[in-house]
Amino acid sequence: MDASLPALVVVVPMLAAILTALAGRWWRRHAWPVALLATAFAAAGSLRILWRAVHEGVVLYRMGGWPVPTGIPYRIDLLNGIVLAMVACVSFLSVLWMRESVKREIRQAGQASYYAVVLLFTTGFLGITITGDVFNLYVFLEIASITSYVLVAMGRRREGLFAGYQYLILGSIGATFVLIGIGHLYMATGSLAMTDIAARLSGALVDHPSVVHTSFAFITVGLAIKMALFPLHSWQPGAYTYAPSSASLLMAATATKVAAYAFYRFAFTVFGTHYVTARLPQVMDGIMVMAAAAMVVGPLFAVRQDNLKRMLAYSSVGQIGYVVLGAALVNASAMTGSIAHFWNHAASKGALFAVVGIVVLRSGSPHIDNLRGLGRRAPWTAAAMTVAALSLVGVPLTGGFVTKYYLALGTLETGRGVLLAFILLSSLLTAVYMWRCLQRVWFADPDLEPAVTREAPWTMRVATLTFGAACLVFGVFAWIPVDIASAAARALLGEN
Amino acid sequence: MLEFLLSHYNYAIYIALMMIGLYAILARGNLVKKIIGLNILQTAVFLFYISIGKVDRGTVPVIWPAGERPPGFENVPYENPLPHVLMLTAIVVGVSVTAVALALIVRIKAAYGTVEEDEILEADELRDREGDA
Amino acid sequence: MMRPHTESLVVRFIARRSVPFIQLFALYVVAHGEDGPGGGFQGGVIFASAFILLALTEGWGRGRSRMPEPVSDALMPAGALLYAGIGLVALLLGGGFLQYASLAVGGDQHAQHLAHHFGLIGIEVGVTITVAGSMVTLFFEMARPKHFLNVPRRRRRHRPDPDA
Amino acid sequence: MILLDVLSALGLLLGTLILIVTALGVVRFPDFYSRLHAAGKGDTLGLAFVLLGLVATAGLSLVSLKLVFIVFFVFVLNPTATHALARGAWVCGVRPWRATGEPFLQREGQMTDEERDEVVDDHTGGA
Repeated sequence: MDASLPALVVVVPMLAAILTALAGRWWRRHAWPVALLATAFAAAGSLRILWRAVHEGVVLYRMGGWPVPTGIPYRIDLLNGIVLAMVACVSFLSVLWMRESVKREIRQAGQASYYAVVLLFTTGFLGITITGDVFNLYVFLEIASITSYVLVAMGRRREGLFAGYQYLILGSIGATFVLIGIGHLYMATGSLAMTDIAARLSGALVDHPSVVHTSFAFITVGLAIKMALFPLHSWQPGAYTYAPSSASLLMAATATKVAAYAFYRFAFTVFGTHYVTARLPQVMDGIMVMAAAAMVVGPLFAVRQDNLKRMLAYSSVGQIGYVVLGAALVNASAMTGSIAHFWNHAASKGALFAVVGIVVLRSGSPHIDNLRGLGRRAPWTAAAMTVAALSLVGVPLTGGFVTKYYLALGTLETGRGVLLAFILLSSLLTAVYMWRCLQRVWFADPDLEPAVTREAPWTMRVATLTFGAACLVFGVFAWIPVDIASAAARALLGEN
Repeated sequence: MLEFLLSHYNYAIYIALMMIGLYAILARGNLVKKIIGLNILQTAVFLFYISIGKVDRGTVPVIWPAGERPPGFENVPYENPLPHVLMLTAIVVGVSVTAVALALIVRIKAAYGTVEEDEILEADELRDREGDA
Repeated sequence: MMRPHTESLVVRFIARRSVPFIQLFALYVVAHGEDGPGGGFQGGVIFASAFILLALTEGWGRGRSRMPEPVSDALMPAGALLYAGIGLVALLLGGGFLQYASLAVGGDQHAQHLAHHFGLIGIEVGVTITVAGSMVTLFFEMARPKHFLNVPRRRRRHRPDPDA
Repeated sequence: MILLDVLSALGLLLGTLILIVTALGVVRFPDFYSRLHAAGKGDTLGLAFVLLGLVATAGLSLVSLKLVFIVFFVFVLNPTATHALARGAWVCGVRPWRATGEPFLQREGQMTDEERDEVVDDHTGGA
């Protein structure tokens, strides 16, 4: 059982998705418990795998028992483990959260299929994270993408249909680019297993350097679309705004960051640190500029939004900049900050979207004025929101501060102090739009009747508070994520 | 230069197809035509993969039982079957994406009454303005 | 509403007679998938095309009645279940996921070889069922005529006069 | 043996010739019906000749049996499909081309333009 856990973590949600799709027609009400159990298993299993990765270094599993270059290996090191645990735990909390929201937002006949799609979505992202085979990664990337198009389009407003379509077009172009890149990689090295490619790449670089460069270019651009890096982010605000609240929560907390993980994996494991630093320093500089621009432009757009979902979507555009910046700097401290941000951003954005979902459930619209008086009528929800907002801004004792501290350290160590200004400006702008929310939550005119009149149902409250508590835990007990993240960063960079 | 192009014509074709596909996606306002462009783009990738699996004078990658190799096939190399298998998967993925896209278009047509991008955007803008008022 | 049965007797006769041949050919393609061109995906598509042909010639409703919605809806996950189930059983019997040989617990090498074959064929059948179900669903959902039910024959829809 | 080779070569040549003529017809004929006429007839016969030529090469074997099956099905199904297409076009009101350019008015069994609009709307789930 323990040995085949890597396979089970992916297979169990997939099997649950099939079962909900099959039986959901007759036993509609059992879809939620099945989804909850499956994601709980995935969460527990992925934490166990992370535990093993921390102690053993690398957890390896061979699909169908085939040896590595022939078959598909599942390979989990610290970086995988972190992202895997993030995806699985967020999925579990989201499914826990979404019961009431789905009842309200999805038509009754579609609810079972909705849970099936959510489970497949989870399967896709778990698969991207866990696999050690580049083509398998592409297949899971497409599973995850197709399910997210469907999730976006399942919203109640017709704008969701078109947002889903636009996401589909851009997402498919991105995935196709990744596929082309993988093709060039296969052409240059003749292998698909990540470690195998890495071993053969130095030879390929001597024989066909241009093929390898083309491959890197295609994969980088493809994944940049998938992770909504600044100039390529146009699909994201529409998709997050018009998706059902539960889908927004799930996607905002996982989707783009898993694409960012795939970029880490390709850049540092497959192509190798030496390749990106010695052969392509300008490219990494370019990515750094994009990340820095994203950090400022995302919040800049977010400040002007009155629709909370759209505001948080633009905020995500900014936050992915933090995740990518660490990779672009190729520095252990900065990368520690970025890898820790996988967890910190999942916690804070998860909490914020959970709160917005509660506001939508209780008041019917995600307009910012519906937050008025939330602090009086729903103190627990408001507290979670406050902690998450502080973490997003980067106040000490919250997770966001840890990220920004290590990123700042990294910029200074690499002699790029200018970036510090970008980090500070980004935090300032984040503080502005988060203050717009918090001011309405706590300091609204007491004469106005609040749009949200009572607390959320307990399932929602538990999940929201867990997200909020995670923001605090990662800030107060900062050594837990930082130790793992810095070990992962040093392993990626080949420093020990 | 010409010799290089002639010996690498498969790449030229795949790049041309890719550009046609991307152009169709970007320049066409009709949602269905965009999907056709996407399919052309994907087909370009299939062609690319299959062409890199081609071995000069290669034969079918079939393991013959010992001593049963047909005459003329004793010492020939065989084609690399792996890219074909990968493309089988990619084709299935492409079909799924197309299916989802067409399903979305059917719903869009029902909701907006049109499949032209500019008309949809116009309708959305109109509704936004009415919502503000 | 269009007149439901515009197809001529010839077309309907030929289409109905060719359905069993198409289905037989689909099974042939599936069975060949293990050691030749063919396989579950292709077989599934061919199998589904038989139902699509019926719908094209006999009208949407009579085509759908041969493969009712609950059936095709159940077929899609059922095939996937067969696939994942075989993989999971192999895993629970002590092998890896999809390691078919471990389906023959305690068997000799010959039994393992056989188990490998049967596992592979089982997977192919699962793929066939899923693909056939998906294709049929896709066609019938896309081609569903508006107001399919309860529309009198040759009803003229009221259209407001644009000049009025 | 030589006779079979000659037969096969003849079949292949004749078949490809007919297929080329078919392609030419599809490109050059003026309207739907005449193009269908070229495609339906030429395709069936050309394909049959090519396949029969291949049968002559393969001799008495399983491959030949399969080829004969294909010829049989092509002979039955191609005309049926052509018939269905032509009839569908006629019912939907596609008017044949006239060299003199005089209009071909609606005939019995054809839809009027309004009826055709309705059908199109029904199939696209129109507004």
